[in-house]
Amino acid sequence: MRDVAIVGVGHSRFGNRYDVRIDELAWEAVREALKDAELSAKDMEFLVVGCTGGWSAESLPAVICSEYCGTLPKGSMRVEAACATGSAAVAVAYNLVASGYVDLVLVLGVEKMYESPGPVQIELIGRAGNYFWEFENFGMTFPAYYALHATGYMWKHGLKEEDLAQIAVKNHFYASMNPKAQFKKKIVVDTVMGSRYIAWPLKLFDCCPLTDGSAALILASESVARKITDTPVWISAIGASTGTGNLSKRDMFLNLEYSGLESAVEAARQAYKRAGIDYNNAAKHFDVACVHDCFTIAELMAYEDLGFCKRGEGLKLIREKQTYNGGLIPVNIDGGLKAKGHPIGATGCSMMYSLVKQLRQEYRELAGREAQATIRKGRALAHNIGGTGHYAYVTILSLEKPHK
Amino acid sequence: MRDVAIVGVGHSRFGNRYDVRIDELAWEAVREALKDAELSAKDMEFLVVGCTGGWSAESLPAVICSEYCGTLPKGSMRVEAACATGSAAVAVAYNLVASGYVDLVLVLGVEKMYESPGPVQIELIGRAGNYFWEFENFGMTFPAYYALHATGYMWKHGLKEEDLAQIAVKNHFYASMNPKAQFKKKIVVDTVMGSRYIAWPLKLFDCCPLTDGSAALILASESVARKITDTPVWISAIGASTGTGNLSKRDMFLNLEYSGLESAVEAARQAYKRAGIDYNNAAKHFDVACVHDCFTIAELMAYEDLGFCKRGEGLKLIREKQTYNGGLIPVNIDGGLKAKGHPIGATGCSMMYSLVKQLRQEYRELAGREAQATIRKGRALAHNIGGTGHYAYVTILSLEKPHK
Amino acid sequence: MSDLAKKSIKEKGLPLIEEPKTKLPLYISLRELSLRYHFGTAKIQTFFEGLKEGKVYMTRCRKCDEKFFPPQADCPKCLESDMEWIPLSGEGELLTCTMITVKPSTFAHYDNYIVGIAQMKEGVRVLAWLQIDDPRKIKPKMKVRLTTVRREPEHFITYEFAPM
Amino acid sequence: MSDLAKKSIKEKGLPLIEEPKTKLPLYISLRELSLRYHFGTAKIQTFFEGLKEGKVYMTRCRKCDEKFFPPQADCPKCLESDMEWIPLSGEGELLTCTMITVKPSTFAHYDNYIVGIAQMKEGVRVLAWLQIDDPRKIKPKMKVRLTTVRREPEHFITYEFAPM
Ligand SMILES: [Zn+2]
Ligand SMILES: [Zn+2]
Repeated sequence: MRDVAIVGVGHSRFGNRYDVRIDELAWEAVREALKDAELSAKDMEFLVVGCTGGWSAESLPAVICSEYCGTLPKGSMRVEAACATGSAAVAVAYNLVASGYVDLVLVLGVEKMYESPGPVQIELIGRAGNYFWEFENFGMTFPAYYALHATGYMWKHGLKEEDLAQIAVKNHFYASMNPKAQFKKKIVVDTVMGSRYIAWPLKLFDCCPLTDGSAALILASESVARKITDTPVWISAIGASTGTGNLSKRDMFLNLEYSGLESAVEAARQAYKRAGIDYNNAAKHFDVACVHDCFTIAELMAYEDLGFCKRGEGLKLIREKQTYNGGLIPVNIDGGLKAKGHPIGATGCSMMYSLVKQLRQEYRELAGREAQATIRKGRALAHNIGGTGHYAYVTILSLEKPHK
Repeated sequence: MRDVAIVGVGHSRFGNRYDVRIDELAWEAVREALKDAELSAKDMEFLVVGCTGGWSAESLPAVICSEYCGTLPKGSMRVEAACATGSAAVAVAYNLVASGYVDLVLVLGVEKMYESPGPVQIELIGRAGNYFWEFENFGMTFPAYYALHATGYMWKHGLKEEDLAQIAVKNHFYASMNPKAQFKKKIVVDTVMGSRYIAWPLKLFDCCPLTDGSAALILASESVARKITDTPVWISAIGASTGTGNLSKRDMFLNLEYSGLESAVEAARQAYKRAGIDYNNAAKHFDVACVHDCFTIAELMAYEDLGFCKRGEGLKLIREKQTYNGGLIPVNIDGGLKAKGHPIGATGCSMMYSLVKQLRQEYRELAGREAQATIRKGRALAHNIGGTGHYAYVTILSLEKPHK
Repeated sequence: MSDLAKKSIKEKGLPLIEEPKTKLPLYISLRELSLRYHFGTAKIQTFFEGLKEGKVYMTRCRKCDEKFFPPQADCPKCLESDMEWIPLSGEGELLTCTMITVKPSTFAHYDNYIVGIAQMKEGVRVLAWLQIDDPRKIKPKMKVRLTTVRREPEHFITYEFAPM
Repeated sequence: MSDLAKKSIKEKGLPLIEEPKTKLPLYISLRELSLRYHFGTAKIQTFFEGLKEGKVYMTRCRKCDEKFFPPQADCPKCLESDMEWIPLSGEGELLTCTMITVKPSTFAHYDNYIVGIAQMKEGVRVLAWLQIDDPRKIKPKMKVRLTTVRREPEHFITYEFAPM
């Protein structure tokens, strides 16, 4: 297995991007990544596009973006793993390089959600479970799927709505420093508690927004990476797992004293095994993490699924502010999906963008000193979930080359 | 780069499959592939699903099919490259194994088009060009895109509608022997010539049908393949290329004495280079080929794009029946998209299914002696196009291990 | 064609509006696409026949004993398709629930609804609406009964939980 | 809810119909989804302003001279976004065409239409409808003129070819 490094990263501004079409939005991230790596579009040997679509008109986004970004006639494809689409695209690109098939791959995560009205976006996301047995007759929504987990957690571990609010407060705090983020205002617990219910017990401020955005990464083989940059960020390991379409079939979530996502645990275990990391002491191995906080409850579950703490002790991490910068492990100090925004197919790539900037210690230039993690271990983690654990991808980035 | 072999194949019956839902349809192919390889679903380490969707309700088909087919909790993703989706899924799986990431990957191509009415399917396919500049105001359809190529070819090389009809006659002839095919009746030139225009100069019988279907492949690393089978079919090389979203930007098609798909030429050149095959004499290297005949004109262009003959001489191959079994190179002797059917995301995998059966000399058991190619060179080719050359994937299969 | 687009064409010749918040120009597509799916139910037709008789069926693999709800006709565990159809007794225990207040557009005409997952006596779990007069009465592990009901205003048959 | 589903619920309690050809049972979804997209045009707004004045614009990169139709605001070749907007003269040569007789459902209300691609004098190519009284008059490389027109019955402005 050849080693693979990220040698260029780019990121659009996230938000309601009525000012651009999907290809123009893609270009913002691709242009920045090309400039970062000092490469041209013609240097790319393959383009992997993460895009979920449905809300946007272009049904061949990989083609439309290939053309606009100038990578033609190189090969391309679109990859989808619901909200983990960006990480799945990275996994594809990683293996295209690791295998020796090509040396330079452009990964683009892009989503233009605001080509449809908000209610249509909400309906489309709600349909992304098991359509026939969950949506057609029971009208599940995406917040509702996570609300089922929140209720389960409350019933088992005495979780309070105020605890969840703390997660939102943290992520808005960091988003306020991130110039690429959708939300720029800090909030307090009362902001969350006073917001209306979307799917009880989750309220508006427990939920990530609907977002347009793009993020791009350039992946290179070792020999090529060495020519491009002095600070390659290596992909150390990837873990991937799939959960049942039907939430009612999730054994661990429903049977045990447990409220996590089984697929996330499996993906983390895979990635840790590949990287030689002890699951039970995982937080100590990372300088910073981006976890999938599409809802506040999702971030809480991630702490436990990733082995940052024991089952039921995620609450403690929140209450003690251990996931702020300077704590046990800084989590989502770029604002997370919750406040940076969640353009479905771009989110995984956006996580990698933040982590690469953090590991290179360039994040301070982007967002200020307070949001730059201290880099001691040279390792960072991205935890990207599709649906409600329908997909789970865990990616470990490292300043140290994986294979000696 | 590790060598990768196909060690199991399965295929559903193609057609209007109102009798099954998408997961049940997927299972037909997966079950057959597992039986073929004498493996269980739990042995699979990753599931790559090729599915284009839009016409079917399940928006996370990879998850729904993972669950139904029993591959959970293994990692999965969905891959899309329009009508080349199946081949793109194979390319992803190939690299997952070639890199050393995993040893056994299940590739599933599946499409359930008849969950929407025919006119909706037609509209959705028509939108898969450049939506804003080709569909919104000009109402392009998929036959219309290929009709632009047919007209171009007629104007340059004196192609006649009767010539195209010959291709339909050949492919229906072979479909009549294939028990998995959608159409079972042989036709004659007059059947085609008497059918109504869909997009002039293409008529109903120049067009492939709308189809439900699935096909599955199991890919394995060399060491694992040796344990499973005595007749591994190796993936010798893959070429991939992307064309412009806008047909009006295709330089070669529109500027030169040329009517092919630039991306197909590029993909073929890449694959041939990797496999050490001379482009100008390509037909001699293969025992059999499946090419992308979504329309009769597409098969004609494929002959030239693949280097089976010179530019403008594809006509001669047709008129001399050189692509029947026993000719210069047997093409689409499984019926092709044209008559076997074209379940968008399954087509690439279906091509590989036919070619693996051919190379193993098992195709005769399926479809009879007349449809079994003579295997002398031990090499076969799949040419799978997405859109109108928006994507091109060329895959070469071989009985000989690629790396000595 | 939406009224907004129509009005804009009349005024400016193009379906181009000003996005209300940002004042940015937006081109409104004139090509509205309606998607209404249909599903082949042949392999699980017993389930729907059951609904008409007031029964909710699960399946059990006769070869390997694997149980399925939602019911399915094929068993990926043993590769066989020999299923026994078993009607659920209806006795269950509530494992989790939520009340949906922001609804998909195709559910906007219903009152806010509660969705729960319950563990059924037969070993499978079921997701369905829970009918309860006061949500504050919902308790962890409360006993619920699964029955077939008519959903109004469409009046179609489906299944639902109610407190025991 | 489609009439078919409604009728079936009334008769059988479920939106389950018999597929006409195969007689297989089909469950008709009650959740119809309507998709109508809108596009931000801010970066190419000049194009739409041009349409209103009877002009069809292309763009040209001021730095590297690359020409674009459809017009775009960014140049992937030199990574700059400094574009000159150039109105097309309208003179072109037909490279290929087709007549569409099986139309998408959102185009069903138009007569059969001819779509062509022409090489324009300025070096770009354009895809658009070709208005011609008799399709038999179409000849390879025939001269065509690109102009803005009103598309009926919607009466919106677009562009079209006509023989010169
Ligand atoms: Zn069984
Ligand atoms: Zn330029």
